[in-house]
Amino acid sequence: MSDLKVNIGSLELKNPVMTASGTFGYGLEFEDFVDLNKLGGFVVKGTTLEIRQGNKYPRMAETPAGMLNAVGLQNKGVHAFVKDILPKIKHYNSHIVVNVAGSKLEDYVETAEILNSEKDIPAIELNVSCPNVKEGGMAFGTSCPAMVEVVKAVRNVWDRTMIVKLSPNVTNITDFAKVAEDEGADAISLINTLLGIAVDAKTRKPKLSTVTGGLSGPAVKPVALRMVWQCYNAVKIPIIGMGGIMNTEDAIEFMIAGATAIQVGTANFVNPAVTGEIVDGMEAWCKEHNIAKISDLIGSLEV
Amino acid sequence: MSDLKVNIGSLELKNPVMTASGTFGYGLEFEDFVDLNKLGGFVVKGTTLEIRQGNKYPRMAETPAGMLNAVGLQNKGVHAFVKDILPKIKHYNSHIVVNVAGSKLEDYVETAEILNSEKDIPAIELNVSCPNVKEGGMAFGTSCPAMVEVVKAVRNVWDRTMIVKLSPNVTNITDFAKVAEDEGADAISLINTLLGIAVDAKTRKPKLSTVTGGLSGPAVKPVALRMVWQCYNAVKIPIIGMGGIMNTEDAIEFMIAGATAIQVGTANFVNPAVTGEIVDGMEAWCKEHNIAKISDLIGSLEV
Amino acid sequence: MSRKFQKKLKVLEYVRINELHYLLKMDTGGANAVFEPGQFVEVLVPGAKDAFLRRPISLHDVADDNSSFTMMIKIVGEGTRALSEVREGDELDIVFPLGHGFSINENHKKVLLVGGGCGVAPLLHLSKVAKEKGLQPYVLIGGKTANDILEADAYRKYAEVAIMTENAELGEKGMVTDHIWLKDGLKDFDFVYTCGPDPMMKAIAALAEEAGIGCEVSLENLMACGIGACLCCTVHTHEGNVRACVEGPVFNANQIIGWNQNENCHV
Amino acid sequence: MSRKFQKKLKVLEYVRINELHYLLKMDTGGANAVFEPGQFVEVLVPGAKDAFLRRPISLHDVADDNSSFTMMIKIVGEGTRALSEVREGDELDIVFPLGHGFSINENHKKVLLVGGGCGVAPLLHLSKVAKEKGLQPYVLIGGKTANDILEADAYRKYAEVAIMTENAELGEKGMVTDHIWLKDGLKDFDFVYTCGPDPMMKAIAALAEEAGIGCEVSLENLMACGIGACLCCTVHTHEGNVRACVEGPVFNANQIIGWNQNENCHV
Ligand SMILES: Cc1cc2nc3c(=O)[nH]c(=O)nc-3n(C[C@H](O)[C@H](O)[C@H](O)COP(=O)(O)OP(=O)(O)OC[C@H]3O[C@@H](n4cnc5c(N)ncnc54)[C@H](O)[C@@H]3O)c2cc1C
Ligand SMILES: Cc1cc2nc3c(=O)[nH]c(=O)nc-3n(C[C@H](O)[C@H](O)[C@H](O)COP(=O)(O)OP(=O)(O)OC[C@H]3O[C@@H](n4cnc5c(N)ncnc54)[C@H](O)[C@@H]3O)c2cc1C
Ligand SMILES: Cc1cc2nc3c(=O)[nH]c(=O)nc-3n(C[C@H](O)[C@H](O)[C@H](O)COP(=O)(O)O)c2cc1C
Ligand SMILES: Cc1cc2nc3c(=O)[nH]c(=O)nc-3n(C[C@H](O)[C@H](O)[C@H](O)COP(=O)(O)O)c2cc1C
Ligand code: FES
Ligand code: FES
Repeated sequence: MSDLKVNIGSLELKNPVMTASGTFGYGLEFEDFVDLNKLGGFVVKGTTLEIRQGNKYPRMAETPAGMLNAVGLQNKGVHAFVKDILPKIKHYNSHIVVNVAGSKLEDYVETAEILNSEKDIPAIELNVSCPNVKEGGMAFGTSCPAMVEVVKAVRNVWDRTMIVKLSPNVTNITDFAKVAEDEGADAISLINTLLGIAVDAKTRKPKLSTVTGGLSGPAVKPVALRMVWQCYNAVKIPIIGMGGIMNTEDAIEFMIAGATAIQVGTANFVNPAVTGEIVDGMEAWCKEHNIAKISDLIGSLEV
Repeated sequence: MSDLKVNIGSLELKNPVMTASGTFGYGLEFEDFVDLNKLGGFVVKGTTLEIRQGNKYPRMAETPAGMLNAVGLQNKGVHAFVKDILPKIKHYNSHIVVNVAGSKLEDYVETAEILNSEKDIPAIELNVSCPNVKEGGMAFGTSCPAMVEVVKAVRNVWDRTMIVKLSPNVTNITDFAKVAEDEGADAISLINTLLGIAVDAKTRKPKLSTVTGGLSGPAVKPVALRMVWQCYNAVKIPIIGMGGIMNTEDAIEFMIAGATAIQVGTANFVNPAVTGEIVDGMEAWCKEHNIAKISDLIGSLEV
Repeated sequence: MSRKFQKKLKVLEYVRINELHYLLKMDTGGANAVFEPGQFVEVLVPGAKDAFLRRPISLHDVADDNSSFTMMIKIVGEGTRALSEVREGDELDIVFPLGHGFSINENHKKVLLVGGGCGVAPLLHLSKVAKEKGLQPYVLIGGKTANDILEADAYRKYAEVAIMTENAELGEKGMVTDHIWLKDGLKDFDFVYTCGPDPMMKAIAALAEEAGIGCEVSLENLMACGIGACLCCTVHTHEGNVRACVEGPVFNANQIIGWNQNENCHV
Repeated sequence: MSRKFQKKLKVLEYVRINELHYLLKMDTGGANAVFEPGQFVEVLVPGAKDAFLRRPISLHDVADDNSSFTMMIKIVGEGTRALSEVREGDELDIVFPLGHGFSINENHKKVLLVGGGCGVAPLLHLSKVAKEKGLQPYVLIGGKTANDILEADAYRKYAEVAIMTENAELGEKGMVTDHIWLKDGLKDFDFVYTCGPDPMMKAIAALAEEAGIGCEVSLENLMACGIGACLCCTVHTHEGNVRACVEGPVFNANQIIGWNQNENCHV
């Protein structure tokens, strides 16, 4: 048995496999396909202070080796999450990470405060990179001064593990990684989706109600790997890598590029059992390649 | 017969179909597959002041619905281009555009000056967005002040049509589009490649000798369409759109998003006859959709 | 909710109906699944460069012992075209059964099922189950031409069947809403079920409301996951935005606020 | 340079050699093509999600009247696997013929052709043409096991054939460089041609230099376009960086500065 354990902040993950926010519901949707206790951790849908209905239909378009989404942070709000959903999922023997989003600085802070009083939530992932909301979201993740503010403010009210999720829609991702590190984040996760559009040539209409949406899936993998590698060389806090991971080999590539853990997003739609398969696959990979501790792979890219 | 003519600066293109720099050699390589006289224009490989050997092998890696390249501007230099290559291609009844690249401001200027004395070159495309060279290249295209300088300087010595080719590796592409417009560019072209890496999990080595390379092909189409649409709403000069165009429908999508002309890049590798097919396809498309002038499609996205 | 499965299922039978339509009969591979009429499955498309996500397809028919089910598919793009090239014996990776199907009220007597084009797909299983439960199903099928009227005979085992074509090639001339059952006779029915283009379903929902009877519609929103995780398939209802793939695809017509004018799919 | 074609070519014959290797015989579709030994073609892979670019494959054999050619392919990844599933009668989109092949000097008498694994592919056509031109070809084939020795009998029509396997399953035990022709007898030959793993070719080139005879090697650099447009396939030579797909894939061994240590492909 190889040792698959990795650490993110104060969390010890039994393996590096997590699920990406917005692609795994609240875990419950996958009970028939994956043993949730097997996962290193799972990140729930972006959670906001108030209930949000999200954007109008249509919210998605398939693209070459990927998809665009414009869900727009539909969720029932942090109170409903704590009251109705948390009790159903907190028994899982896998770390629950709440993805926290907002339109205003105060929303982030208040949401984090509410979550801070829930002892069953070991970590939050600060989503300053959602491209699908009119206000806030990506605006915090594409301007360093705005990001300083929000990370600092949330750090003040949240005393457990804090992950900051970065937007790839920037000139230099390492600037943002450093801001997160300097302001006290325990880890960064990347990438959120790339801003894109899809056009229906026949109707001359955009395929999404919001015109632009977020690109995910294998198409973005080279960009995601590049950013993980750049951040690995720029900061000391652990990196959670994601973007187009479809199988074990992809996941290993992210670890070699510098990720301590990985998240699986769009692949859950194509293969709902994929996260469990990657856990098994990592075990097999380590055995085949004589790797005693998977953490030895982190950032091992030979350049 | 629908009217396929479009204008870029002082060039009238017989149709919007051009080839993307670095993907079509000097046209000659495609003589057995496409009637070059049929194209709206063709852009030759990035040309620098001095001869360049480019980067070490390996220079490419296939990725999901795309590829990474790290050619690194291998070319024989502007003098050899003018002396040896231009005489072989200037007879084509299609506009030749020279893609101009450099490591220093002075290189761009000197190269443009040399080309300016060649009457058979109606346009240059200023490549401030090559991700594959250590110096210059993308550095000029990811910093507005640096771009101001290079566009201004070249504008001073080049008196025909000047296209500025933008890098997608920026937070806000419209800032760069506006700089190009303000400094006197006649058109902008976008997108150059997205910076990415590919990792060989087995050997733990990067797949490219330079570690990072430029991502192109259908994978990037949603990002390219988004940037074309953003720029269309930000500047008045014409836009030449590219990024993942594989067929007529893709090309039409770019025009609807705001492109006056389009360039075909990576698709030439998959289907060397593709540019000719898109010219025919546009004609057929216009007929089928009762479009008298293809220029009516430009920016017609109904949002 | 019943248990969902993800399995490689064997193609037992491939029947080409016409140039654009075909049937695929799948072995359920011993899965102990319970299939409701109106539910769907998500099919992974092998060998298609442009079909990255799974394709949602309705249960058209289900074997009495649940050992197989049939899909009726229309070729509209790369995914449905690639699926038309599978051969008997091939395996397809399928997630099943999904969604919330049609409700059947055993107190109802006469029920009307209206399908447009390939929208009839889920109505075969529905008419079979309705009949089994003692209801009297009537099936009304509409299309532009005779080629759009698919496997009408299959329904006659369970239901009285009427056909409308816009060019009068088959059945009566006109749209389904021109047929007497919908036009004047709707009050004779206890309930109406419909699946087809959104404008057709919307019109039928309005007629049902007028006649004072209940109406269920089956929507075909674009789906990324089909299992409730992505929130892409949203339907704007009086209860807020809900998921077509979990709370639907079948909805009570009067719940729906936002009709999508989905013209091109499945029909 | 001869004219290049892009055409949908019909698969005339599919032969499975063993678990990992197969032959595809393609009709040239009436193209008036001239094929040199050592040239290659670029095949578009149908129905493979992970094979976006064409795959370069050598000409293994060419019909006397140029009406067909054969490819010998090893399954190493998704593209070569998907191609192994085509059936006779299917069509493949192919660009052909490409590159600069082996040179044949009619003044040469005895020439040695050395292939490693699937690297023998281009050597069949070469030995045939060499024989036709009055040369005496000797073919030395090496591999790890008997399974790596592909279609050795085909060469016997044109050449004397020797086989080396590392596990001694077939022919003599050892690497090709252990065979007497290369080890001691190389000076009896006028020229040596080789195709296989880079380390093997490099070793043979060194032996040829020692023996004072010419040597041509066929490289398998990664290619994006295969027609000289992308500059991805670069080879570092004494004349600067040149394109494997146009100036090669066959090079005079002494021109090459940068050997790539390409171990895994084609062998
Ligand atoms: C719950 C459900 C049940 C379905 N049942 C069936 C069935 O039984 N038989 C059947 O043939 N089809 C059915 N469909 C529709 C089917 O899923 C689509 O036709 C299919 O996914 C198209 O895939 P494609 O790759 O062939 O076409 P694509 O290339 O993906 O699409 C072709 C065109 O159709 C449009 N399109 C694709 N899917 C949809 C959709 N769901 N809604 C609106 N437009 C769409 C695209 O935008 C595009 O314009 C069902 C859909 C849903 C959501
Ligand atoms: C001029 C030329 C002639 C060739 N002739 C033949 C032939 O006659 N028969 C034959 O079987 N193969 C031949 N090859 C090799 C063949 O092109 C590759 O094996 C094929 O492209 C692999 O495609 P794939 O999708 O199966 O594998 P992929 O999934 O693309 O690759 C599988 C593994 O092989 C490596 N690989 C793929 N292509 C190459 C390459 N060209 N060089 C080094 N590593 C590579 C990849 O990096 C990866 O590790 C030739 C190559 C060239 C350049
Ligand atoms: C449908 C959908 C919804 C998403 N919702 C969220 C979200 O609520 N919060 C968030 O931080 N990221 C969200 N994401 C982004 C993913 O978590 C992930 O960063 C991205 O999809 C890249 O990974 P992938 O390529 O593996 O999908 C969403 C992505 C998709 C496809
Ligand atoms: C192999 C290769 C070489 C390229 N060389 C150049 C170049 O010299 N100058 C340049 O401006 N762009 C260069 N590009 C970028 C293309 O011109 C184009 O901007 C990009 O590939 C996106 O278009 P595509 O997706 O259609 O390929 C190159 C691209 C590729 C794939
Ligand atoms: S399709 Fe994902 S929630 Fe319905
Ligand atoms: S493969 Fe493109 S130049 Fe050789």
